Amino acid sequence: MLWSAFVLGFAATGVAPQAHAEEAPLRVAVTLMPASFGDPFRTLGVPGDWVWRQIFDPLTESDDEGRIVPLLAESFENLGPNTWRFVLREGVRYANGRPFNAFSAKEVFDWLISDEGQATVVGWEMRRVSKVEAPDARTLIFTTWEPDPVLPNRLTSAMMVEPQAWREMGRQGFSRTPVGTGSYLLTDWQNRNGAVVLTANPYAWRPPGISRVEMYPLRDHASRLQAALSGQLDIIMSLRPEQLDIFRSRGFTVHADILRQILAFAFDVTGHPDSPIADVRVRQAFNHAIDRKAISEDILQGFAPPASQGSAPNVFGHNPRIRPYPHDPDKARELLAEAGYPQGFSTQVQVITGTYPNDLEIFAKLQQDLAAVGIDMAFRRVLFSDWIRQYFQGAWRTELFTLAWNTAPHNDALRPMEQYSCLKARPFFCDETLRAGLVAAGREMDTRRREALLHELALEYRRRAPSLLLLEYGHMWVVAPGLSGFRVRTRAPELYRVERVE
Amino acid sequence: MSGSASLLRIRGLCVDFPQSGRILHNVSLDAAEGEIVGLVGESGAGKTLAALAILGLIPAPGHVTGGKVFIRDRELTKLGEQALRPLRGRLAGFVFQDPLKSLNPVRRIGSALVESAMRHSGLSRKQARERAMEALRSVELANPESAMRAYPHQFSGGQRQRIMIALALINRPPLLIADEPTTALDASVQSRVLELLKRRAKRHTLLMITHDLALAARFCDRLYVMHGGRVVEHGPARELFSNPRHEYTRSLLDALPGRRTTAPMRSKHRKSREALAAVRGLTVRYRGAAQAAVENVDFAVHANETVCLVGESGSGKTTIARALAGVIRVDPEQLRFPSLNDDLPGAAVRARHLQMVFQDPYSSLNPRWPVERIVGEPIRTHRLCGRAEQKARVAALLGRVGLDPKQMDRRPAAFSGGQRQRIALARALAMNPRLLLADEALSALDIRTQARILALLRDIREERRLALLLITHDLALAAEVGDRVIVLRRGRIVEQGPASKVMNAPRHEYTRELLAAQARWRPENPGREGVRMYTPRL
Amino acid sequence: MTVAPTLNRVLAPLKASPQLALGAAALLGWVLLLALSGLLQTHDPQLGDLSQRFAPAGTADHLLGTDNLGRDLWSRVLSGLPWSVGVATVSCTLALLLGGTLGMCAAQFPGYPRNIINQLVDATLSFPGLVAAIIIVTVAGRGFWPLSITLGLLSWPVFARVVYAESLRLLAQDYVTAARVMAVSTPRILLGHLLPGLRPVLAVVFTFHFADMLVAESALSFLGLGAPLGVPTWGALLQESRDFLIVAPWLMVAPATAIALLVVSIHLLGDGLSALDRARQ
Amino acid sequence: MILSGLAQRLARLAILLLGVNALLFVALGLAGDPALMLAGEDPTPELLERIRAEYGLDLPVWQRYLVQLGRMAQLDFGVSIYTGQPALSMALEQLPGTLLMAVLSMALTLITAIPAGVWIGHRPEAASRRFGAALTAVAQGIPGFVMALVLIQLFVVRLGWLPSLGYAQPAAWILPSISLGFFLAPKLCRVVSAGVAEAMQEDYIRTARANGASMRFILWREALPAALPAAVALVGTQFAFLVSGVVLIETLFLWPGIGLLLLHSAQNLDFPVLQAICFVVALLVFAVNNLADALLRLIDPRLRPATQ
Repeated sequence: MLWSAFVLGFAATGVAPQAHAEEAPLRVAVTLMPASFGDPFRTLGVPGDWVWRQIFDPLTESDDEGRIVPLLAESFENLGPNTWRFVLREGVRYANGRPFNAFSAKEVFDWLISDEGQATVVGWEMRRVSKVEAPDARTLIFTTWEPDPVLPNRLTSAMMVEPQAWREMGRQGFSRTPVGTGSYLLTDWQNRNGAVVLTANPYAWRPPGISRVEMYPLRDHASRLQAALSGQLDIIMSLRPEQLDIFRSRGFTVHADILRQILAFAFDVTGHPDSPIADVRVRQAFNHAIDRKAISEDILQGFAPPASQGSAPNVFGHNPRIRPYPHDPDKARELLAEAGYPQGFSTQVQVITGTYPNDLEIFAKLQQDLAAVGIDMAFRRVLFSDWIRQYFQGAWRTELFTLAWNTAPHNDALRPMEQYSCLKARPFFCDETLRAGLVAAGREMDTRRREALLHELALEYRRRAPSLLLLEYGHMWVVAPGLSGFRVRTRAPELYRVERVE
Repeated sequence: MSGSASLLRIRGLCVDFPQSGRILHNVSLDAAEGEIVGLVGESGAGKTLAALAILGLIPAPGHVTGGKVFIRDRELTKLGEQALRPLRGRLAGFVFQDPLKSLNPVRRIGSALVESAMRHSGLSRKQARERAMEALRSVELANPESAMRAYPHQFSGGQRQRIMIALALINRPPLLIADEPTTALDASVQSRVLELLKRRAKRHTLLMITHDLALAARFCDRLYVMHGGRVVEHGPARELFSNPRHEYTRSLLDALPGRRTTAPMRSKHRKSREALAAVRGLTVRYRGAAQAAVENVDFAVHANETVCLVGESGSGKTTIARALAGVIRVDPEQLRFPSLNDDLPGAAVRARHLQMVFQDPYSSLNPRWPVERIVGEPIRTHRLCGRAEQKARVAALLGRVGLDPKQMDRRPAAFSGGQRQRIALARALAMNPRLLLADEALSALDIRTQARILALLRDIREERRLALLLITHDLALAAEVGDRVIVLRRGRIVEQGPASKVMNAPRHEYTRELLAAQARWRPENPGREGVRMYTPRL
Repeated sequence: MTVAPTLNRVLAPLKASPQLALGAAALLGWVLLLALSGLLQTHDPQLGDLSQRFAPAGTADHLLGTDNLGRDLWSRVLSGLPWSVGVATVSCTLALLLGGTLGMCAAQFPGYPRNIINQLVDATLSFPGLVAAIIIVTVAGRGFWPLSITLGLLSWPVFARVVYAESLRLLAQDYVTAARVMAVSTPRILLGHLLPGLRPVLAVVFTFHFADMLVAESALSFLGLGAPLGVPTWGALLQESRDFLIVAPWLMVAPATAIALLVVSIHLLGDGLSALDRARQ
Repeated sequence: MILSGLAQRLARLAILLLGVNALLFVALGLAGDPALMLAGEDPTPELLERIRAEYGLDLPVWQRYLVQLGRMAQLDFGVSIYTGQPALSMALEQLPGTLLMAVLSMALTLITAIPAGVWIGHRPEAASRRFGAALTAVAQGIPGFVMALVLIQLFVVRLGWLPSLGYAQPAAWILPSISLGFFLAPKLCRVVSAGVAEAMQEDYIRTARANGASMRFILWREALPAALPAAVALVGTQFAFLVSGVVLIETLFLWPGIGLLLLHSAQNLDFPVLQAICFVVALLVFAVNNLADALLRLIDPRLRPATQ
């Protein structure tokens, strides 16, 4: 009886109308908050982009087809192998009212190429830039040490912070109260529901349709599902295929896109030279043993196609002529026998769970497929923090580990290839014969020649099978009824476009 | 009986408990206005139950199955709980045995008194406060104002019992029921509380429940003797005491110290000068205690003698016993065993020299062990005989203390308190000690059992030429059995000497006080006027 | 001794307390289930049939239904039992040995040993066990032994405190004093008087603690910090089920019920034991 | 006496914090070179050296430990490895949520468990009370986090009545506090009922009855106050356990509090934040224990130092 009185009491207060009837906020569930809060230079891509792209804008962005297009710039062109000119948009202001122009942008880039800036991830991206000049308020000239064909791509992650606030508050202070040119202004990093609160930037050059946004960092699929079911969310990012029907039945619109990442396990060849995986035939056998099509269709309901190479189809340098390894257990067994392991062997893989949809199902299926050709693969779960330590130290405890081929944010096939190469300070896969091609592709300024080089490299990589390729990343999200205009670019939701419709 | 009208009438009262059947059989009792009526019997006789039944206070599963209770001709037994509740405390007030347990430890004295007064008399809080103060003054409690704000644990036992009396009397009931009101108190306090009760009883009828026949005989006008849930005999106190008709009453009287039919305890064997244990300047201070538990105590126990260590609770008796037994470590200079070769005996040597019997018969035997193992423990520990003989040895010991050796595979729970003390005695005897320490070994027992165990002790000490150090709070017992008496007070010896001398011509004031307190209730001259008969010589 | 009296001695308390009898019966059921868990599994708990995903409970061939990989839930719940019970057993035993020894030491040796042990007990008990467990397991890694040892090391004060208090009480009993007067050696007193005296209390505490450890294990597994990947402990099953709250509610119901039933049966036994202990005194 | 008691408790707190601190320090050492973590991908040797010098990582282990202890004595727990924010302020930011949940569930626990305990303890042998007691025993057997899952399934997923995210709306308080109530309420109920049942057997209840007190009065004014010290002591000693529950319930209800931060920091091996969390939690438990002790002294006069 008392329990029910308690419940009723609270229910009553819950139902009571709020004193200040405000416009209902747009409630968006994402997976994580950026670790560095509002400091957009410490990490790249998701999860930072979830928030940063609401409050900051870069000079360029990539469109739906993967082309790099201007954003805060109006146009850009290549003046020579080592020089780029950007013409900036007029009339843009920061959220504190100060104007955005070439001078403020130069200040940001100068910091990024400074010693301090070079220690940041985004600054490191700018390492080929030798100097940035602003001859007038609209023009920005980049000079590079060596040819950098993907400089506009790199600029997609260089957020234009307000340089004076950045200077005055220091990195740490700025990270709590960031100021940018984005459509929203960050007002609270954590409200009582744990959400980041964004309100419309009064000076926004792209004013938002809904002036208030609550962004919920909800780590795992279960949390997002649960919160969605409790009716507290309008847009939910990163769902699992089997959850979609629930949302369809509740009137949500379901969206899906293919991300520019490839789910794969890397072989630590450098660290395990005496292991079977040091033999290319064994690595190929792995790739032949698994049934990507079944995984894609049965487990992911077709939302993530089988991967053929380290890049997805809408990425520059993707080679459309390469097909995924066919599922051929006989061939796999044959290769294993040739390599001297007719009875198979056992091995281990470190995986991070809970980030990729249906990862556990995929792993279970992989285990079965590999067992069928005699490879006994044990899955060891690691925390991301543990994984990143091993990654930084270049010392892997197991022969295989999770490593996505990630073309974000450049949208260029070269970047992940460099990961799988001797160019890395602590490489796990180092084939000297590939070095020349990689270096050439990194400097080739002619687009068509560069594409050809990348196609060639993709073929080389396929032959050497440095990883067990699985699927192209699928990404599913849902939008509540009554909302329109929402779209995702580069995995970042464009919230300013969302509007309520009756 | 002074012939005044009957206040309390109980007729044919029967009480049943579902599990144990009938506990009270056909109890009838009368108490006239202003009379003091005693209800006497050993524990378990049903005295308390009979008193509780008067106002329907029998604990839960029990219930009245027959008989009637009247107070001032009002029949109470036919009233329900609702009707009885307002009468409780108003028709009769209760004083219970243990004042510490009978007062709620987390409530202030004042609140208990005031609530009780308000409940019955419809007084305002202020009036009730006045009434409570008055009640506290009437029980001669010093500083009633601050007592109202205090909690029970802040008072001494005697003060608490006064508060209980105040609580019982606050609604001015005609009947006061006192259930063993002084049993939990020290002798000196006892007499003062009794005197208070007696003074209060002039305005009330008093029903006094006690196991102490001697006290009842002196205190009460009339006595009812209960045994096994029945009233076996009743009559005027003096008459009943001098001329008991029922066999049970007689056996109770015969077990009284000084009237026991058993021969005295003093040994027939020649006293010897051989000291078995000598205590010299013994001082024990417990960690964190402000005062020493025992300070500068000197005495010796010689072969073949019975020494009684007498004192009230907290006087350091048990500490001395424990020091002697080696349970508490003391400076070897302070404790010697001259008859042993070594001044500082090893534990095993000491153990064979000196053994101990404890007060609480329930905690002195391991409840998980069968008797054979308990009595055999010293035999096994010291390999006193072979494994094969052990059983026979235990059987012999049990036989000696008057138990059936066939019961040796039973556990202690199967035995009564007296039997357990016999088992404990058998265990102590297994070591064949020369000195036996009995720490209040008789005080937890009923008076008749006490007498029997005392007789057994006497026989055994004669037979084995044991020296006995008897620790007790009971002066009468000490006078009866001791060769020498040592009187302790707050850890110091105030007086020691031959029993007859200490008892008949006490030199120390404290001893006189103790003797006086006890003598007031000695049975020689029963009767009400006896209260003022003994004047201690100063 | 013949069988009948022994049997009688075992059965007598069961007859006296229906609660204890019920608890013992339930426990017997669990022990049987544990012993036969291999035999009773109708399917391989790790191998699923992807064509049989999310078969609801009661489906022919799948008593409790199947999960997202088409694995048989009944078999998975069963195969999780030995792991959970094993962790609880090891951690409880470790806590018992450690806490019991230290508790007895604290009671037997006043002064510094007692102070140090008691301070340690109080300090450990005043820190949330789960918080400590999360941190230690994160660092020490997952797996049967790290988890069991962590839980044991974090929970010994529970035993130490009870053993200390009970030992103090027992050591103050006159029969222990009598034994000292009889010059019985300290080890003999500890073994002969103290240990048997502690047994009833230890049985009660062990029982309840066992239940606590089961819950702790499942809580940690639920947080993803207990069992390694792929071991279908109940906590892990519960965590997995959260992804399918709507699609397959049976995935949550089965392990939740299993945990609750097991813990309740153990509590029943513990209540029975403590009632028995109280009745004895 | 109070003072020495407090000193003893402070000493105990210090032992605890030192223990936790040492543990985390060792853990940090086991987890590998922190400089590599701080330096990011493919660092140059010079950069590593610079970071080591900056964070004092080039010192010998014992010196590093002492330096860290000294910093902590000034409440400087360093910055989070993961976010770069000051660790202590990260922990403190989460405190209000945790406190709210603790207070809510404690209130719920008290207003349910005490009346229920009194009701059962009054006449434990009666059939209805036995049923109540059995229900309590079963409730005690259901782990709080399992209960939370069931409640979510029922009220959030099936019925859609209540939210299960955060604590901005009071409606979102209901399920978490009920779930967390399961950690303590059944235990408290049993302690109260046992205490009341025991008190009802005491002599002073007989005194009260003999003075004509009504059953209601006896239960609430005589038996309950006598049973209350045990209940308060339980709440005091079990608060640490309740905090364990908070971690689970916060995780389940996505309640932004210390528990959620703890779990995330553990997953990120973010040792400075873990240190700060342990510090805050230990202090919280310390405060509640002392509060319970003070309360205990207030309601049980026997525990107060003698004034006379």
